[in-house]
Amino acid sequence: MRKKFINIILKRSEILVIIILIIYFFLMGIKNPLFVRADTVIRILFNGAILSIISMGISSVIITKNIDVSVGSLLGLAATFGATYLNSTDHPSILIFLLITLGTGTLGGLFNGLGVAYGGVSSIIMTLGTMAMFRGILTMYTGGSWIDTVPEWFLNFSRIKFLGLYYPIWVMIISLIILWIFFTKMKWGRYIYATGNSIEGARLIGIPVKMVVLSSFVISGFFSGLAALIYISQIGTIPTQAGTGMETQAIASAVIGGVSLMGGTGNILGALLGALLLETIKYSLVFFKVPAYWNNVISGFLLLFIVVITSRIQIYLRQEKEREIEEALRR
Amino acid sequence: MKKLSIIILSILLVLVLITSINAQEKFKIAFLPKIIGNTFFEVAGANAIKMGEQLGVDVMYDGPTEASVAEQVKFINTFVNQGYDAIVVSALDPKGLNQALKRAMDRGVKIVTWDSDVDPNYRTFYVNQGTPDILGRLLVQMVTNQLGTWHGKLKVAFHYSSPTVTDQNSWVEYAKKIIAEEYPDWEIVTIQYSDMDFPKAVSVGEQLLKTYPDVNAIICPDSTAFPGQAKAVENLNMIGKVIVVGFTTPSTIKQYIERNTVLQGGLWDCGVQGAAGVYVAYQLLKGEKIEVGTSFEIPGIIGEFNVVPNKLQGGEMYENPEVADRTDNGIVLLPERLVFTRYNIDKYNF
Amino acid sequence: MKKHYAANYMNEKKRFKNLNIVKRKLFSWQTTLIGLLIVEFVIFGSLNSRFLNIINLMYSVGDFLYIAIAALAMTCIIAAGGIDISIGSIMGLSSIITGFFWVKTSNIILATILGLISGVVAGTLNGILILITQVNPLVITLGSSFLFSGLALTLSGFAGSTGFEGISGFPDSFVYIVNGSIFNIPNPIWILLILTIIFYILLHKTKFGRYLFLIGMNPEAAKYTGIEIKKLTIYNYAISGLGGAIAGILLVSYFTSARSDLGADAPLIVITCAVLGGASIYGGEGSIIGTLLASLLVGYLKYGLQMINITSHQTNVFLGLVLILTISGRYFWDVLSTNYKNKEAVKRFKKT
Amino acid sequence: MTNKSHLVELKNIIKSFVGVPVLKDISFTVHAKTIHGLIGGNGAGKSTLMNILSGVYQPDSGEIWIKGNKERFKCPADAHAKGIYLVPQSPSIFPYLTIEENIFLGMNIERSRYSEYIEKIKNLMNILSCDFTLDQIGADLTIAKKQLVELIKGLIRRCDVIILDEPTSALTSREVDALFKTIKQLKDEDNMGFIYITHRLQELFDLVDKITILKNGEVVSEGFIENFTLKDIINNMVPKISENNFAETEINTKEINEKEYKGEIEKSKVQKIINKIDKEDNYILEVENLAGKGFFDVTFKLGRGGILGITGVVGAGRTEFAETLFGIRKKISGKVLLEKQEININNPREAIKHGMVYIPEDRDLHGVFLKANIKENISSSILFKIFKLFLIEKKEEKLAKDFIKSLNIICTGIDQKILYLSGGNRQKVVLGKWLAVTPKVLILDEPTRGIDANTRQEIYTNIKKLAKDGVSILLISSDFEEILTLSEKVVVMYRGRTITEITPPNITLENITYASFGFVEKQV
Repeated sequence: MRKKFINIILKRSEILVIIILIIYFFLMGIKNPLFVRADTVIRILFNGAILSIISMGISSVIITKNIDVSVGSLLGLAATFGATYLNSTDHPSILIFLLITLGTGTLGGLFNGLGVAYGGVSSIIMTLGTMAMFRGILTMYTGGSWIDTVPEWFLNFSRIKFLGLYYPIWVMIISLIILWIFFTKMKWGRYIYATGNSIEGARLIGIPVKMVVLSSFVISGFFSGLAALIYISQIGTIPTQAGTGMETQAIASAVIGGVSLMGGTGNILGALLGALLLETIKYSLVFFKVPAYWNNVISGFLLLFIVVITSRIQIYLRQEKEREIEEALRR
Repeated sequence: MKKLSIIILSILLVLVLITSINAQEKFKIAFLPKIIGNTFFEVAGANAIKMGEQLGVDVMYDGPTEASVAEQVKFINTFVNQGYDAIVVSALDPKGLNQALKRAMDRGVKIVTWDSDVDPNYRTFYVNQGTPDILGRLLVQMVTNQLGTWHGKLKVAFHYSSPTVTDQNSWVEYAKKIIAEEYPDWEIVTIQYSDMDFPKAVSVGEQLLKTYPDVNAIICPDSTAFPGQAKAVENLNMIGKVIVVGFTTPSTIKQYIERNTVLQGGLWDCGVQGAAGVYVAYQLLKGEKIEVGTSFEIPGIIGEFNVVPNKLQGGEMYENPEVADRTDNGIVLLPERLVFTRYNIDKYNF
Repeated sequence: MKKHYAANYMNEKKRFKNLNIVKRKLFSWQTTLIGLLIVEFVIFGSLNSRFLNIINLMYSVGDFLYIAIAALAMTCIIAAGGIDISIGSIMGLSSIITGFFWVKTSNIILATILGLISGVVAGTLNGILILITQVNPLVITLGSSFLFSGLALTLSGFAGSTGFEGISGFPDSFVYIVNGSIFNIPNPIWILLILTIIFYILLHKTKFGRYLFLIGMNPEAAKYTGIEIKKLTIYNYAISGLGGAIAGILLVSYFTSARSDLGADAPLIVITCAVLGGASIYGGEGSIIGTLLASLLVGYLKYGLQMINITSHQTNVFLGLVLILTISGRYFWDVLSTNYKNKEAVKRFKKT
Repeated sequence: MTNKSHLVELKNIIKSFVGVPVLKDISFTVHAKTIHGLIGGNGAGKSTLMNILSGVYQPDSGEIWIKGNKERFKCPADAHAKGIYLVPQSPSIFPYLTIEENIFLGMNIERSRYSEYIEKIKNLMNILSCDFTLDQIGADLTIAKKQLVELIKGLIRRCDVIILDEPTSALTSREVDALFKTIKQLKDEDNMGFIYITHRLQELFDLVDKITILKNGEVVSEGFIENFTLKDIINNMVPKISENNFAETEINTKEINEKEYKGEIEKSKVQKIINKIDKEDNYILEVENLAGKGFFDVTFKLGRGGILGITGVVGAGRTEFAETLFGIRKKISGKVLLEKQEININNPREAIKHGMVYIPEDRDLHGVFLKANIKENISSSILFKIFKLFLIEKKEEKLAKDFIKSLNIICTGIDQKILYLSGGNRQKVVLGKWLAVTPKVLILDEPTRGIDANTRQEIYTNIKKLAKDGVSILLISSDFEEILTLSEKVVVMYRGRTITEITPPNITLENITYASFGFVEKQV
């Protein structure tokens, strides 16, 4: 029983995140009962949809042992292009809108991927460069002003409920399912893991590693575009700084959820839960009812504390497992 | 490497051809915002450039992409090195620019501030949207306007960008003072910050409403916090249950006014402010006197600009006897502050 | 026949050796950076003659001094396979602590020392957390950056009514540190020069620096070689914290105002400088001279673009493009030159 | 010219790295139903040639013909499509994928035939007596098991030509036998061709049909195995140039003693060893009932200047024990006495200070810094001893030069990166790195794994010389021949315990084999 438990948690690190989430809600409930309500959970899911989608997308890059810090800028760029189109005509076509928003994301990802896979630029440099470029293109395009209006009918999209959940939450869930199938059941998903595990090994067994790396950036870019879609309908105003700082949060979410920056391991559900954990912390700060200039201290402390706790538990469990094996051998 | 340098060279040449308009013997004025890519500053910048054309001077609008004092100092230094005759700046830090401005003044560059001021010793005039007293009162007034004849207990919260932002802080300080003195029944329940981050403003706004469910009015003197708080009210379906007022551009708040989430929002005409900044700098360059205690008009702009002594702004920096009552160094007040409602919002296009 | 072969082999060996030396001297990344710097000066100089004003060029070092200093410290971290996102927050924290104790004690030397100590403490905390959690430093330092910047903000509120908006009123001697000059050369240049030499010796000429490289290349092998990774990692992050603190305090001196958000924009540009200077994000590579050159390159590039009236939006696109093209060009150049050499070898071989 | 029965024909291949020629006009043909041995010394170009055949590298000049058609391989996938598969020397099993996923990765098979393949894999696993399951993840396997998986990966793909690069270096003799049987069976049944690269030259006579010998990027000899004797092969492989250049070095390839190859120990030598062991008092290292992770009870005594072999099958806990002794892992119980003093070692630094060093099994991962140069590698172990704060370049360079010379490391200079050295030379660098600290006790873990015969002999000679100079050596190896060749006393481990100690004249292949499978009573 105990052994099984250890094995499960070690294999599925996201379970630990769920446990922490539950404990966090419990402790917050003691601190401020107003926090623990079904509505809060829905608000967290709703507000966290953007970050979760980005961090799921970025995971595909991290699994290949690369990194993508341009996702925040790309989100801003895609949202700007999409919203500009919505405002440009009286009867915008949904199809063209999707094409523009998702297409911007995908093309941005493609550019990153080409640079990394075929241009010999390490991913951190490439995406640092495109991060500045995308943001620059955005501000040049808008001339620096915000996009303040989005057609009312489109704003209402984010308020559409289906089975009690808002549509951004459904987009998040469907993305999760699609990516889950992609990564666990499909050949190409395996290739992404294999490439992250060992790029040389993957090449040797005939995996087209350059294409795999390229595709992972395209996926990340596509999901930035998808997040931009939600951003437009959920926020309704696209400032030129849209998405700033999203990249570090997305990377942190993925890592908290068990996606290793050393590549080849971790899964999409973990990344999603990691993002939700971050969002939960962000969404609980006001509930502490302390002077707000303490909030950054609290969130930094909580993040570090959770990282320390999870890693210590993992290390402990791994040792326990080794001990079990030891005992089995002794017998 | 050769190839690369050719590429760099050609790109540069193209960019230079596009951007550099080289005019001789005109005054060159640099118009420096806190941050570029924000509607408020872009509108001011556009009007500043327009005023430049009207006056026949070159106006350069550029500034940092991140709200960083270091970046702003860099800009001031470069403008000085480029040989600009005057710099019109909205300071990110009341003291952080001192050394850079001092160096500029030593080189004969005229300094005018607008929107956010620096130590009066390091500039000549400050084109002010209104003293903290005026703007703090405006914030409170926008709340009382919506109360009608009702008097009694009221729970108020503040939500703005960050305690490090000087002007927003000063307005909030005065608003608090006014509340304490004139509305003793009101209670300030919390002050929250959202760091000029839109999603964060929405999230903080929602949390504020949920943590303090009985809050009656939220005052948001920040261009991001204001629409963010309005969005939060809509997200939680609390339209009409809570008063949201604040400062932001009319285009940003328009949609919320249309949906009745927000009834009143305030600002001053930042375009006029930008234009006035350039105008004042131009007058200084021409050597024409602007004297404290007088007033002047700017062609094409309605209203009178009063020039008042520094001490009116209040605070240690302004009450310093060296600058408090000088006649050649003071504050230029904008003629009017604006309050947007659903009836007049369509008049403003910024 | 066999003797002939042996001679041939030796010749090839020699040729290879010579080739290596020439290659290292002529085509090293640092030489490329110097070349780029020259190209930059030539282009900007021809577009705007004011750019080459030597006094302006010297004074503008002060504008990116803090980036360069942090990049030097970051090079040590990256060489050892780590990363420190919190270096910007450490700048803010140390500047506030300096300001806070200046306000409270009116002793600027004490305040400065406490500011430096706070940086070391913050860095040490990073190091300890990275060791006990075994989590990637990116995540740890991201978390600690929130913590440090939050602490700085909170602390600045305790320094007086306007503390949040910046603590000022520093004595002239302190302001002089960055704003003064010695022998007509502005102090930032002296400071950068001295710190570069110190970091150069630290990373390239001491046992400590060598250990950092070895850890960065292969931490497992380092463990098997008896290198005390834990101790060195903590020292390394402490040094990085100290670097951040120095940069932060110099910013205070430069602006004459201590703010909690000083340096908040630094981390990415600092990492860019270190990596452009030749440090490998996967550890084991890095060069102090390269980082210095890259910092100058990026700093003057921004300055120059501004001088020729290119706006910040365009500068961003341009900077990104230059970064990508430089690195990609380096890669393709390597590939092409290797191919060329191999072709030559085939020719040589077919001749004999 | 070309013939359909020629599965693979490489014509006039030339390949250089950074302008240094590695393959000089090589032509090489593999026929169907043939096992073709490809041998050659360090840096002879075997691996490069096979990497070209399998699409990893592209030749600078020359042609590849497959079954009579000219082909160009841009990447390994192209080679796979034409029926060529390379089983690499160092296994590249993906640590976070299951074994099943690992095996199927990169294969294109229909879902309906999936179970059929699973059946085949299980069959192969049975034949090779694998003790792992398909749903374990790669990270759980030891290096030997990973190699078995690599083999299965190769064998399951019905290719025309399978290249086996040193497949037996981590296998036990029983597994080797099974492997050979399988290969021969496949060759006959499926018309396959094999290219077999090995450093264990005796294997050739049991397995291959033809051999090709490479030296310095050229084919020096080719033909049916029947026409060769072991001596011929070795003579062909020895690079003569070393005589000119390294005549002054003490340790020289000339010392190769062919008799040692056959594992025979001269009688006079045995007598000498017995004499040495008799000096009871002279123990330098005594280990009593040591237990730790992966081993439970290890006891032995190592004499000063002696060579003690520790062997056993894979999984016996040898490496775990050695790492504990060196302070990398924590001990649970037991005593370690160094020069009669009980010592407690908690980390490698302490072990080094006590004069005990360990040359790890996984050379590239634990032994060397691939991105560093020779100088930096050699000095890495001793920096803390010879430098206070600042590095003194001259001192460091001299150290490196001394060891390059005395160990005959073939390189372009002290600044060459380890990455560009062959496996054998890397191992010499590791050896140099540890000899630099002038150890009292040298623990060697699989010192010659994946190393060609020449370098292996050099290393053997070095080991013997070191022992003669008074360094006590703990030799851990799964290569029984190696144990036989070098050891003066053998301790056999079985399931985490030392179960027996074999002393001359009982050190025979038979005794060691029996003991390592737990049959102690067979030993007389």
